[in-house]
Amino acid sequence: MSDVVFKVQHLKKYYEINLGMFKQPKIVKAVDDISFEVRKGEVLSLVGESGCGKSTTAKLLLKIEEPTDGTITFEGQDITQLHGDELSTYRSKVQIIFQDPYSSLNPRWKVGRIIGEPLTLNTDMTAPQIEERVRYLMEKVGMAPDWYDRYPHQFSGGQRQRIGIARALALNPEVIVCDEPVSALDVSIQAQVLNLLLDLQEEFDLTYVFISHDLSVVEHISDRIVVMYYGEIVEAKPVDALFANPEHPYTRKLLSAIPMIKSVS
Amino acid sequence: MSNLVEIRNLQTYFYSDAGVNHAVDGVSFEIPQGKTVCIVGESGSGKSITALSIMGLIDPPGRIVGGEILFEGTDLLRLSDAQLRKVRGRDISMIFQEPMTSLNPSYTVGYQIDEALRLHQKHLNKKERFEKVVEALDLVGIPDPREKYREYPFKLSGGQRQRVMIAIAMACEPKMLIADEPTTALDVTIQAQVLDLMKELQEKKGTSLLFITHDLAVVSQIADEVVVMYRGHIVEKASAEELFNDPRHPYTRALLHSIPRPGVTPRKSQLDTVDDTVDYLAFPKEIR
Amino acid sequence: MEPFFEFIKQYRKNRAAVFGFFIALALVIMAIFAPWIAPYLPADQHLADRLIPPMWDAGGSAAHLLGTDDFGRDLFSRIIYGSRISLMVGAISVGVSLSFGLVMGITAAYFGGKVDLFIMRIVDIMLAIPAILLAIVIVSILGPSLYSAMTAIGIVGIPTYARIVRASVLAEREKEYVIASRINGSSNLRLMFAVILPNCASPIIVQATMGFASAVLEAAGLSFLGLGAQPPTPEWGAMLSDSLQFITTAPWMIFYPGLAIFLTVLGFNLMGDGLMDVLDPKLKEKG
Amino acid sequence: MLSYVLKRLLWTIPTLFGVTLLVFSMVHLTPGDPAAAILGDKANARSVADLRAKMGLDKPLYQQYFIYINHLAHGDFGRSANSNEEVMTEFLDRFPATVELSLVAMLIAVFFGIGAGIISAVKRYSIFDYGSMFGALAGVSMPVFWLGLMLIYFFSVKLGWLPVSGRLGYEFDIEHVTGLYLVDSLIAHDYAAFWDALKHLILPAIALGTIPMAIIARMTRSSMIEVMKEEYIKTARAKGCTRFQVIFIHALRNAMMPVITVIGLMLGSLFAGAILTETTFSWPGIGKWLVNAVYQRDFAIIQSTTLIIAIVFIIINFIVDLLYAFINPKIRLS
Repeated sequence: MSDVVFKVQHLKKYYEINLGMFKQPKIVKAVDDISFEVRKGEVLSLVGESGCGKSTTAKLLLKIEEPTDGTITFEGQDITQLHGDELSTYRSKVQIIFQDPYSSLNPRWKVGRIIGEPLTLNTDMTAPQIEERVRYLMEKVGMAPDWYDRYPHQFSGGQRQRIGIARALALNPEVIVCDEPVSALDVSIQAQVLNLLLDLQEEFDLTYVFISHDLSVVEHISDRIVVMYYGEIVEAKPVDALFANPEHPYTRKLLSAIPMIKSVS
Repeated sequence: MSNLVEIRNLQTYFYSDAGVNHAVDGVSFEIPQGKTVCIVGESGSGKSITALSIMGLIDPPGRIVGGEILFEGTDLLRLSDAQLRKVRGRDISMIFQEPMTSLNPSYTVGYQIDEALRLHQKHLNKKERFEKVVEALDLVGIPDPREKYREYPFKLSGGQRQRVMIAIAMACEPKMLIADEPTTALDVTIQAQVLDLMKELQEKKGTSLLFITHDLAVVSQIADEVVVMYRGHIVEKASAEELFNDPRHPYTRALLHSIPRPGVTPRKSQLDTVDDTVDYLAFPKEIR
Repeated sequence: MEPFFEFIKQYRKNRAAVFGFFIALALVIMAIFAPWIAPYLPADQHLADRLIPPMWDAGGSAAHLLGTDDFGRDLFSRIIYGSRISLMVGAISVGVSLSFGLVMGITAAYFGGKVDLFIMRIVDIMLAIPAILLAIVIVSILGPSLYSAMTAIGIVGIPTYARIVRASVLAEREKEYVIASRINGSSNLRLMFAVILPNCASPIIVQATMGFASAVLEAAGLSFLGLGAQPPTPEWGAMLSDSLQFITTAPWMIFYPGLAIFLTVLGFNLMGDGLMDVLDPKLKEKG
Repeated sequence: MLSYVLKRLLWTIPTLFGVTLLVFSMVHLTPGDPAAAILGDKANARSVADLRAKMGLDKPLYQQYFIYINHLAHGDFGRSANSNEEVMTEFLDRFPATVELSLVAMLIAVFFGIGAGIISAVKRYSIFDYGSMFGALAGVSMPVFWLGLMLIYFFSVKLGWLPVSGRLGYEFDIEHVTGLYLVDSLIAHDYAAFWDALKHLILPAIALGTIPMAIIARMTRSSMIEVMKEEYIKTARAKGCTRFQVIFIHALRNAMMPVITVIGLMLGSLFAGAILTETTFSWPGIGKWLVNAVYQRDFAIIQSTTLIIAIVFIIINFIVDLLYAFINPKIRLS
């Protein structure tokens, strides 16, 4: 119990799609009875192709969506039951980094306000205190603190992603859900962001739930991997075991499909 | 080994109020007969503009301001519009990144393949063309090609659409196919299938392939020759083997090492990065 | 660079839009300083000076720049004073349409489901009746007057704003920065007004500018039909309608008030068009 | 496709219902007693009460509404308070004139609007593009009635080329078949009358068509430009299509979809917009009649005209949606 942060049991999320008034609504099983654990300090990756349910799982963990069935407990507490202050505490412990560095930052807000929002809403800190903390966070993610008064559109994709990371760090969270955080970036920028994520994990003792379709990235950063396929978990293993000995046919197919640079020297 | 295409000192600039963007600035390389050349680079490197320049598809405010594109010895830049149109689709064809938007939603799949034949193989009659379209669909691995002829693009999956695009491009058996990030928008398993298909077709038909991508892993799987572009310039040009075993230009090296490689890159180690503060163009170009 | 200056820089590139801005500015100046600009009061009748042509025509006099009407009223002064009415009509109608449209659009988009369905049904019903006809119906209920016309035009505009607001709120609502704000505990009201709405401002501003133009146009139309401003109000549309019978004898009575309407509407439309280029990224053309 | 049609048809029901409710409540929203209003100031209480009973105003509102709907369902649109004629008869007398004017105006608008829009999009940033787009913005800003008056002044008063007002010279007499003079005169092989009807029609049609023409031109241009940026246009060019084939086979069809919707939306408002043009040109359509009804507070006329035009409008939009679905394979085949 001690080192398990998230315990997900028989989690289901179904969506109804209306096809017209004369037809039965179609039920899409985005997540269909999955169970897994996230342990403290690890990087757990959810991998799979588009529509496999990995992003839906992220939304459920963050309480952006409510499950159709099943439970998610965070440090022993059922998160579906959280309200008010408890919910607010939960929010500050579990944060997210989004995929799209463009739509994830409010274009009308300055960087300082974007990074400071979690603090404004969830703490009693005064404006100068918040500003100080935001500048500190900016430095931590490798941005010049004097960019405090700039707008998101003045930054490149990689820098924007750093802003998103600083925002996620603001409340000193325990877990960060990274929803395809590097897949919209150029490879060279990808490496910078991955390096940063690894640094921060060490420094702040973070746990990552890392969502990606890129197995090379996943292999590099993860401790354990959960492979999803059409809403279900087909295989969950430590990374070495998975790469060395993929059991499920889909995992094998996926592994053989990933383009990997043929060994150099 | 003869070269199908030779590009010499190509310059394509874009003009705007803010100034001139030297998108492609003095690029030279060759595409040998029946081989695959990959242009690799990050966004803004000018790789797609190079491809579009070869096709003659640069629109204002962009303009090809200098250089030569020799296709079997003829400079494409000196051809009239009408002459160039005969080359496009017949001798050189092209497929694009977005399979969801690169087919016209208003016409059937068959119509769109048939159109290429109508334009370039005027000796065929309707029935012969139909058979050829069905054959083309079959060739790219679309099941039930006769039924699929009448299908509209919105009914097909992304992978199938990209197959149809390939069928359009290959319909007239061109001497060269240009593929601009053809697999980037696809899921990995589909991506692998489409790559296999392209390789297979290339071998079968002896087509030269110019493959544009940002993904070095894909390059390593498909390329014979590699051209690395950075900010409108070629920084390194080598055979795939040479490039991956012995990258010489600092930019190429940084790019290669920024990608984690399972089994090679130590897990959770810091990756090499392309340094924003370094001007990689200042290094001597490694063109072998 | 601050967004505002960047905006000005972008806007200035569109010469037609700058021209539109100056027309609108001129209109505002005319309206504010009407008593100082206009040589006469709009209702002053000089029966001795009836139907005098504009000063540059044969028989014109310097005393009446644009000539006089059949009551000997100075046309130039009436047109100057008319700008006050047009500005008021535009502002009030847009105010009515915008405030109701905004609330309806936001409510529909934010709450979705049945609320959305209900509000959008009302919008559809209003749109099922062509605008001018609906305005006439409303005027017929309230009785012909300038105020009825303004109310009618305001009401008729509501569905357009409601739709635009709804569409842009819906588009913004799903963006990740909104989700980020929600995760950090933003309340519904904060999400709606502090987070989402500022990002929907562009299409709304564009619509309001163009809506101003069409409100002026519609009000002139209703007055022309005799359903809006009543004589002797110096409203441009009403002035035209008074002058129909003089088309052969005193065409200037028709020409200038109409030109005033046209230029005003054109000015605001040019401005709206320029704003659209700068503000609405979807319509903004990339090079 | 069939389910789409049915669905679309079902959707019109609540709209129709809402329009009747709106039109019905008109009388009751009017301040004061409608019966008293009709009878004027001098009426005594008794005659007002009689009229109230006759009009059914003494019954509860919902009953009045059902009575109203029932009448409508039987084709009874009420009688004019002033002429005591059936509203429907008076309406049908005048409506063909409005339809003829609107259709010709729309024809002009569609032909020149789409034409200018395509040329502008294809020859972007050219003199033609700037000129026609400024022209289109001017067109949108044009007070129709003023444009009409200016046209009358130049072409009729100054140049004397065209008649000042009306629909047909007094010397002509055309047998009413469709009510559209252009059609009726052709049916009767009376080419002189056709020519005269056309001369009467041309100015009002131009005036009425200006705004829609401007809107269609702008719409077509932006839609074409949007479509020309699509990847499938690049595909077509990469195939070796000529410019003509790219524009007319690949771009136009997709670009027309939003334009068609707009054209449908505008047809309805053209009928209504005709009111202003008709007043300017003394065109004997429903416009002048309706405006007079407003002066005279003849609610039966206003109610029914509104309702009928709304219904026509809804039907047109329904047809347009079907047309749209037909050219859009995604809807047609689902």
